[in-house]
Amino acid sequence: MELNVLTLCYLIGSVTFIIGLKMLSNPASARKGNLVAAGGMAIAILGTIFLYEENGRKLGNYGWIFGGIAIGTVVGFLAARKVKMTAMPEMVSLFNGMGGACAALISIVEFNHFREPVSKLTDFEEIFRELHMELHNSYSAGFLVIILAGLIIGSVSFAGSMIAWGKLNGKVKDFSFKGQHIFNIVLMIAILGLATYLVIDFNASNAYLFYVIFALSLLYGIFFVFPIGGADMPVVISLLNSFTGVAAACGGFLYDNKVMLTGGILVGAAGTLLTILMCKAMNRSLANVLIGSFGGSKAGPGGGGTKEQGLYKEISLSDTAVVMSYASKVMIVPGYGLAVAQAQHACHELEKLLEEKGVNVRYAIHPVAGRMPGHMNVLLAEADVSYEKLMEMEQANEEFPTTDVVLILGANDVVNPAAKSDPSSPIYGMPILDVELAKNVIVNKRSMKPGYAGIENDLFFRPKTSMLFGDAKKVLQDLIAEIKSL
Amino acid sequence: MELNVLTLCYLIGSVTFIIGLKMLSNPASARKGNLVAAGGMAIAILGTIFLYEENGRKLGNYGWIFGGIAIGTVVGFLAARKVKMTAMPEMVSLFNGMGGACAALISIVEFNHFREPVSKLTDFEEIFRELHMELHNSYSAGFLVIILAGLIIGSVSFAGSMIAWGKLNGKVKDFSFKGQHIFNIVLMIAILGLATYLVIDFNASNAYLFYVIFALSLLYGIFFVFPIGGADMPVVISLLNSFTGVAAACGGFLYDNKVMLTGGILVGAAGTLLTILMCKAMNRSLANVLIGSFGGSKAGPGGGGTKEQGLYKEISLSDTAVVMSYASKVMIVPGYGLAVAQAQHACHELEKLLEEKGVNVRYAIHPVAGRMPGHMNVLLAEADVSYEKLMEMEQANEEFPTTDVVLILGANDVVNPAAKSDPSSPIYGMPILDVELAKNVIVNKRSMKPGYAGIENDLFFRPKTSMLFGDAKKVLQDLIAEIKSL
Amino acid sequence: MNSILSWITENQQIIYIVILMIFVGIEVIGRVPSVLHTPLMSGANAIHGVVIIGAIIVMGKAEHDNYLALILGFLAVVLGTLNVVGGFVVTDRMLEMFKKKKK
Amino acid sequence: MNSILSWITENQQIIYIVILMIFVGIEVIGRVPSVLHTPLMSGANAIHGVVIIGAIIVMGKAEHDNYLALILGFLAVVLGTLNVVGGFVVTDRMLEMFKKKKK
Ligand SMILES: NC(=O)c1ccc[n+]([C@@H]2O[C@H](COP(=O)([O-])OP(=O)(O)OC[C@H]3O[C@@H](n4cnc5c(N)ncnc54)[C@H](OP(=O)(O)O)[C@@H]3O)[C@@H](O)[C@H]2O)c1
Ligand SMILES: NC(=O)c1ccc[n+]([C@@H]2O[C@H](COP(=O)([O-])OP(=O)(O)OC[C@H]3O[C@@H](n4cnc5c(N)ncnc54)[C@H](OP(=O)(O)O)[C@@H]3O)[C@@H](O)[C@H]2O)c1
Repeated sequence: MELNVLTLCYLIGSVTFIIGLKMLSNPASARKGNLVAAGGMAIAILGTIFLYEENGRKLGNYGWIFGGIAIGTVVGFLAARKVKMTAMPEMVSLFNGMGGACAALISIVEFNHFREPVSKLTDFEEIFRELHMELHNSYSAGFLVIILAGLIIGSVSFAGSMIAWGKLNGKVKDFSFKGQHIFNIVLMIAILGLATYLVIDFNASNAYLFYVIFALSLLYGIFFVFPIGGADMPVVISLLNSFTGVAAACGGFLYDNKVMLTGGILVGAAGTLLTILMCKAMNRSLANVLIGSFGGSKAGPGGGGTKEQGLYKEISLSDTAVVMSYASKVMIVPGYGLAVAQAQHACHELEKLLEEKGVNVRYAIHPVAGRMPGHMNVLLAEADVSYEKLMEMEQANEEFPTTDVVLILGANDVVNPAAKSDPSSPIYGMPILDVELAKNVIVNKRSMKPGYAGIENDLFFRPKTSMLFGDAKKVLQDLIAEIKSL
Repeated sequence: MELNVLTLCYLIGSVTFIIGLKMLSNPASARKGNLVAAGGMAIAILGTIFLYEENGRKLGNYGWIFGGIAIGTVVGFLAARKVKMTAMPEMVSLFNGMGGACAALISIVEFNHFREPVSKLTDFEEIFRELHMELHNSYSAGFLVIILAGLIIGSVSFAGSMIAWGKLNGKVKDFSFKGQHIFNIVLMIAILGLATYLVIDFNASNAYLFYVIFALSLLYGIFFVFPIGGADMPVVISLLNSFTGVAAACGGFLYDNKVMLTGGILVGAAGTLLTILMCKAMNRSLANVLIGSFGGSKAGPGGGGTKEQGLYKEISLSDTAVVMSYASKVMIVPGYGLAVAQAQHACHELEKLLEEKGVNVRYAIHPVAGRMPGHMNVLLAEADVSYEKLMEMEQANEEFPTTDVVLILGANDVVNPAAKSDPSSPIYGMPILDVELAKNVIVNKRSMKPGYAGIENDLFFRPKTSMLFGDAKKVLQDLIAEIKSL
Repeated sequence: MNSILSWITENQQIIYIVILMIFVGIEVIGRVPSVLHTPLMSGANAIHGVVIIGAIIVMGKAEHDNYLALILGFLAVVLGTLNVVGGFVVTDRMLEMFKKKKK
Repeated sequence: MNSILSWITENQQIIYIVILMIFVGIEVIGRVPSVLHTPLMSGANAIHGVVIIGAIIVMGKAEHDNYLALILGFLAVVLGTLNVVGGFVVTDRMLEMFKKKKK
């Protein structure tokens, strides 16, 4: 009876995951979707704790279980609540790592249940039969395969996520050595080789290999993420995310548990697609991201490959102040630089000031401005800019022709005309913000250095454009002072 | 071994159905998708014929099987090849009916296998055990439920499709009597009641009820479709289509056959959604279609509720000829009337004639023009108008402002401005072709009678509009003569 | 109630398959443009012709003296084949006109 | 080969479930706008926290003298919970900013 109720709980869980994910992919319903999935998760977990039984035996160690859950809940909740909005990708990466580790630990424990018989009796066939009944007739070789899969994928996901986390909060620097990729491939082959060997002929004497595989997997996770450019971490996290999903699914096979299975596969599939979509949005291929063709090498200030060309004209703060306060419509194009300078609050202040002067101010948000999708939305939301003022690319491009001044704050690639004109450019084909449709374009950045893609930007040399050098925050503050003093 | 191969065949079948359907929903891949699904179907069928076995016994009666398949193939192929493009919906309805009948027949045969033991021994428990093994441990009550479900749904789908077919080719006239809907509901309750009774206590004496249910189901199918307006048949067919899907799925339960199960459910779900999408496209609710609020009553010429209002101006053939041949850009808006008049060839001729005179001619295709989605595409394709000349609604609406003359051939609702302006109108909210953006609008129809929705059309009374009365085919032929004689 | 629950447990795999299939069916055609409604309907119509497999099984299992089964089964096979073959062919013809479609 | 086939037959239900789930996973997020990529990723991240169920089972089955199992299991439960709770909470916070979205 109770087991039957449990089945129902799991069924509900699986369905809510699907529905939740569906709702999550639509702005209108996203937030509810998250709650739906959470609800399903709660049902599945509680069901397991109170209803699960294996050949008639219920679960024990409630003390430990509730203790663990309590700790996890408190810590997780606080961490998630406290974290600054702009640091959320790190958080996601961290939590993803936890999931991976969890999967790996499960494998380790189950492995020790599994080997015990071996250490006693060497006859393989013997335990074979034992397990046969014990493990919902999944037969031992298959059983070992699943354990190993869970271990390897889980560990890679864990180690990788930790590095990604480190990179995002700047603790870990990009790093790669010659032949890195070959090294990784060799590592992977070694892991798979050992695993196969273990499955084919497993006995007490080579059981230790299991831990070797564990170690190598962690190593692989580290070196897999190391060479990838810090800016590409969102993509990497999404990929590791789907890995963890698969690891969870392994658990589903292990315990013949449908909700783990379906939930895991669901995330595995959706995560993979999502990763690809993310790459598409910056129009690059996944391979290109992983090999880190430019993400790694040229990203950020000091990026190479910038050849000076043509002339650009600068504009003074006071002129900027005048132009903007007498404009009737101003569009602000925020970019990665705004995030680096943490200038969102100053920016919001400028906006309010101009609005008071009767200037109509809007923000033009490029989908991949910044370093994660929605980065700018998060950033400006933090400085509570009202959502109505944010325009998506399509809208914005319709607005520019009627705009007097476009103020570009630390954005570069997303306004680079090369994406439309120059087929040889690495960002060719990426939709951009057509700022040149506006009457004047003012660009704020610290230098003529290129942006993420590490390429020259013609826009800066166009007649309509004038440069306003300096750190975004500083510049905005001075600008505000200027306008006030007009 | 062979059984295992069969499982694989079925797996492949199921997957190809999904992929095929997915490809079918995208113009670029639709045709390939159809072939993919067909391929999967072939694999599944051949697999069944040669590999299927039940408790060790292979299938027999190959003569009959191949005979039946041969006949079905030849007839089906020829019928599908010969049918006029505009008569295709009828065909689909016919084939759908065949599927429903097939499902019903299966149920009847299985029922007779099922009852035999009963007639011999009265002890219910006895056969219970028999079946238990025989029927892949689906237990007899459940077994009976499935048989009945297959019977009922299959028969309804069969009878309904036949009526729909009759209506589309004009053999069956719309017909309904007072309290029709109550009658249907009672019928449905009777069917379900009998079925439940049969399941709860089944014995030799009440076995005949099975056939009563069969008869009632056929009756229900007939009266379910009868009152619905002929114009709404595409929607009805789509609905019956999903019914048949479910009936097929019942077969899947019956034989614990995954490809029947998945295929059937897939069509059941997709068909239901498709039905709803179709209604949305004409923006009506499914309920509204089934109760036939206006679809049935007011459709077609003679439709009521038309109050004369304002004045309209007519235009002579010769004037039309002049206006059009000296225009630089003409848009033709085909509608249901063009199909009724079978004037597609004349229309194509006019187009060619004008093109020779250097006039740029295009067709503006409204998604729900005519009586089935894509009706106009089919119609014009039959008169081999090149696909490039057909513009979808969005494109067309962009073109109108630069158009000199819009020639409306038997279209009405799809150009009715009330859909935009008058919230009380039944078609309010349906996107329409904004013909009024063009310089001149010439409307050809036989009278001032309303169209499908049975509502007045302001457009005819607007200053830009002039009416050109007469049967579309006749008018076009005369027009062509006129233009030639210029 | 109790029996329903145990029924669910016994058939949970099938139930999962059915539920997931429903999701797939709905999601997969979610983006269909209305001009494709008719061909799509026709294609789906052909797919449920898979019911013919049931007919073949019935036919193949029928004993040689069981004329009812033989005749009905035969009929079922014919009708099923009509559904399948006719369905796919009609759909293909409908879609011919989209071939020049530049997406 | 032969063994693979029989394996497929034995586990065909599971295989169907997995395959269908993959289709669902792909179809269900097919239409996501790029601004939702990050919250969606975060939401999916929370969902795979379902792995905690495995941790609970491990924990609950551990004998009282089997300290390895107890400790690792405990750790697993903690980490799993972190994944679940943290995941959903972060996602919710990310999505707060969409609430005014007038779509
Ligand atoms: N959104 C995503 O999901 C995502 C993920 C990964 C990668 N990307 C990529 O990231 C790029 C985003 O484009 P973007 O235009 O937003 O950024 P960007 O192209 O990277 O340009 C940022 C610019 O900001 C300037 N900057 C840096 N620090 C600054 C400061 N403190 N004050 C003022 N300016 C400063 C830099 O120039 P100076 O050094 O001269 O100041 C740099 O040129 C795209 O190429 C996109 O493909 C996006
Ligand atoms: N496409 C679909 O899937 C579908 C399915 C079901 C219903 N519908 C509905 O059907 C309607 C389609 O709109 P529509 O504008 O194409 O057609 P309509 O609104 O039904 O109008 C057709 C017009 O053609 C005229 N006509 C009839 N026979 C003619 C002939 N021989 N020569 C010239 N004119 C003739 C009729 O006026 P006279 O009698 O004065 O000649 C009638 O007003 C929409 O309301 C749509 O919702 C569409």
